[in-house]
Amino acid sequence: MTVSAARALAGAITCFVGIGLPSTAANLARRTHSPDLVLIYESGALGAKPGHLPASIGDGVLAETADAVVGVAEVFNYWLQPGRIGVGFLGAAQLDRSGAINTTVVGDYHAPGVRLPGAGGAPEIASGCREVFVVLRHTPRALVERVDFVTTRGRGPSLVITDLGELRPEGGELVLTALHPGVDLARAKAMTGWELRVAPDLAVTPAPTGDELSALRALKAATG
Amino acid sequence: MTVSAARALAGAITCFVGIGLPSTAANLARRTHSPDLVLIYESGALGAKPGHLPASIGDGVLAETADAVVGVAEVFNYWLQPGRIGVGFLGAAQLDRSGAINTTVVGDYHAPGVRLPGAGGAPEIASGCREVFVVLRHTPRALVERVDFVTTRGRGPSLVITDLGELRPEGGELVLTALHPGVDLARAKAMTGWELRVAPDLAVTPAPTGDELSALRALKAATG
Amino acid sequence: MARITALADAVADLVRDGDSVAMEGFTHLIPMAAGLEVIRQGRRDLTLVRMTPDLVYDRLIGAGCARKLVFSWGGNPGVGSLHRFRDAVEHGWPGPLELEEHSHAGMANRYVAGASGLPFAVLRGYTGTDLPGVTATIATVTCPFTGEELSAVPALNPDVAIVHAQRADRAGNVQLWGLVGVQKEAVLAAKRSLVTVEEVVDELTPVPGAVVLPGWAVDVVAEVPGGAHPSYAQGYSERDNDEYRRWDAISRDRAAFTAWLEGIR
Amino acid sequence: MARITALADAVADLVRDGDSVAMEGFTHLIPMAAGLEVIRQGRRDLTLVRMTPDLVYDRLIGAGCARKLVFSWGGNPGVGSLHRFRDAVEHGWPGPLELEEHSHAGMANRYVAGASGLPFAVLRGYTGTDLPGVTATIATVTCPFTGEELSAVPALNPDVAIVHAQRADRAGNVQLWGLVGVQKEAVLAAKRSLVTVEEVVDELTPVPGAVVLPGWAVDVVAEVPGGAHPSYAQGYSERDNDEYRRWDAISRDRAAFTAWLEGIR
Repeated sequence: MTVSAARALAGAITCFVGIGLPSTAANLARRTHSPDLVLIYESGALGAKPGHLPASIGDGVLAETADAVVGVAEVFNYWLQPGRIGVGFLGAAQLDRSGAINTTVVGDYHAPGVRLPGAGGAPEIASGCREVFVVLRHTPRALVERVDFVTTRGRGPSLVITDLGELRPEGGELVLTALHPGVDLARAKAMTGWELRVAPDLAVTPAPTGDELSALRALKAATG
Repeated sequence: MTVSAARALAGAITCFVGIGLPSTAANLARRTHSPDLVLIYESGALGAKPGHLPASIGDGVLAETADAVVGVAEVFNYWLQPGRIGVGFLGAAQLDRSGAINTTVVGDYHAPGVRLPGAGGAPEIASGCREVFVVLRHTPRALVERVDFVTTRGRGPSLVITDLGELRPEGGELVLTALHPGVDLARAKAMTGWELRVAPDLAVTPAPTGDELSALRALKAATG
Repeated sequence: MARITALADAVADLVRDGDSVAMEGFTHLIPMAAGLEVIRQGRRDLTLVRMTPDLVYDRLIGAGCARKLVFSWGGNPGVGSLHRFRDAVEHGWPGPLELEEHSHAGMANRYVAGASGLPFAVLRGYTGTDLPGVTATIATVTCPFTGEELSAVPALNPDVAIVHAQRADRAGNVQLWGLVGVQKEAVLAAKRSLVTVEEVVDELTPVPGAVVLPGWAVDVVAEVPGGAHPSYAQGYSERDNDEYRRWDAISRDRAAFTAWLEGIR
Repeated sequence: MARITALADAVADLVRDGDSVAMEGFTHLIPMAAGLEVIRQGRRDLTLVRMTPDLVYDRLIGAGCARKLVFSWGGNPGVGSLHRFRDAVEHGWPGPLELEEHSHAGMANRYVAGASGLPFAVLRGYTGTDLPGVTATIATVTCPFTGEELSAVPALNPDVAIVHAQRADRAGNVQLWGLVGVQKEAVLAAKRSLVTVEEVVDELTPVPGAVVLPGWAVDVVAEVPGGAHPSYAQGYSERDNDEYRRWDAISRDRAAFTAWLEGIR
């Protein structure tokens, strides 16, 4: 999943990076096919080049290696909002058929079963970046018919990468366009909370190369 | 006039300073009775402590000696606009009976006799500072019944200092409240473009002290 | 010029029951020690304002200091949930917690408006989200030139802002650097302000990327070395990621949390 | 990444007849050499945008490059009038000059809105002035929360922004320090941008107070040592106050100005 996500950044110039898997993938992209990829973190680091994976979005290594460090208001107003950034890379607790993301609550907002962290930068990352990628684990609780709460919609993801494969929007819903090597189509369908449509030209993603895997291992080993 | 203007700053904590006479007076105040007076220049220097008089509002000495240097938008939005600054110190080409300032045109705006520089920071200095002082030469062309163009009104000056004396607002118009030593009342009236009212307790400003004059000379001598 | 006092005196002086309090610091420079002091002094009915509640507010919420939370992302960064926040929202323990929920962009712009003396800020935000349905402080405004409709959020002007910085000089001029977050905006937006610092020095030598808050714009400075722990102060300390993980275990359980709370009092 | 080219090529590439052009630098770092190059290349019908027109625009106006001026303060700082500006406004020489006139606060906020991708900005401005009567780009907007009426100004998004900075590296990352004015906002607000620099260096060592513009947000960088003269570049040169005074004599007289113009071509 991380390798697929990193590959998806090939050709991108600038990437607004959420912490966790998006950050790992974006840093892997910098170490493989896209050494000049500019990483922008909402904590204000423009052009961060961390030598190890930051534990949080506000890790000191981001400021120390950035081309420029700006305040949080500036990163949203001057850099994200005008559409300067190519790809926004988001995680999600729930993602639905229409591409809406929920990171707010499971259940009713006013009496939630699970209270999630909330919006963070996502609503504006999703509307401000020219393209949005979402990465998440593929389970029926995560990929749902309809999210309990729309935290983030924006322009909707152009690509969803899971541990089973890839989905892209087609006629207003997310359809399966690729499976990772060795993943069974029936399993992908069973793990999706809606009746998953499959693209006629369903692809299999290339297996991670040795270079990719060793770069990923090196990156993780360097994590503080 | 400069000494009177400097004295008017006694008790002020912060002063938004225009270039020219206001800057000279504010720096003189720092060198005499108010060493801690915080000078704010619209060029972005907060707490400038110039050792010589800056030739322009953007002189390098302002940035080099400031507590903080910020962008021009920030100086207006974060520092001036919320009313953080005690005194705004302005010059004027024309000032009228009601306290309105003109630095835009003499004559008609669309076919001016004299095109003046324009507003600069003055409209918002006059509305953003808690008090506004104006300094200008006392001539019938400068102190007029009604300005040709209202560049700046804001809350109106609480004190006007000229080379002849001082005026303060009273019942909606500026009235003469003090004369400098040796200035004749008839002369002040003749040099004013409206029928000048005189405060019943018309004062005479104390003559500049030796200390004030030597501080002023030292300041001017240090000017590059 | 800012007064320089001890932390306990500063909190006693500036933070009152029922206040809205903004403790800012975006992962970096979080005023943790000041948060603990507010707990120790038993403040109640606070409206806590902060983009990322983090441990500092998880503790205050669990300790029963808060009536309301104004925020945009309430997780334990890099670890998982803020369990005291969740317990308050999901089960009303130790009491109900009113929420006013925004996005980061909305919160940051609310501070900018507050610092600018404006009643509201304009942004392109909340597109297609359910947030305006649950948050009354999200509205729209129409551009008087183009007719375009945009989002509007009201200014934040908390009663008190508390931030942590690397240094101050003896006149109370404050210097902070690294990730600078929204600290300047929070201090300028607030009616009263407290800055805890790693150290008070004779002179603030310039540092690249530093934000300087002039002493005349700050009310009180308190010297609190390590006052951001387990967050960090660039140039002084590293983020204590283990402590963030340990908080997960402490906060997950009411009894463990209560024992922790006894320990800090 | 920004391209690094010669100044003449950069101007030929980026500045077209009829463009709106913002050359910024608040007294400090004024892109004077770029202004002269625009004159040499004979651009016409420009809308010149700049808070303080200064010598750089007095020259362009006198040379007949401008159709319109968008500004907030048009004097020769510390000296007196901008005579070419006055001659254009008062007597229509060498041609009529349309004015769009704001205050500094209004202009700065117009750049902020432009840099932020918003159509307008809100401020407390122009209170009681005659400016809204002569400037169509001053309007009002009502706060959706408090009902208060405030001033609104439209975003500036010039076709080209030109600024001068101390340094750039070979990837076109730009570093400027000292009084930083509205240069960042002007570059980010513009469709295309040119930065002239004192020098191109291998590495940008951090400088306190510096603004960094990443190379991917700049189109073209040109190395022009002394490119701000007679204004200055902090750390590289001093303001040439004598030259500002000399300009008063040159610009006061059409013949003297015309001779000067011949000399630079």
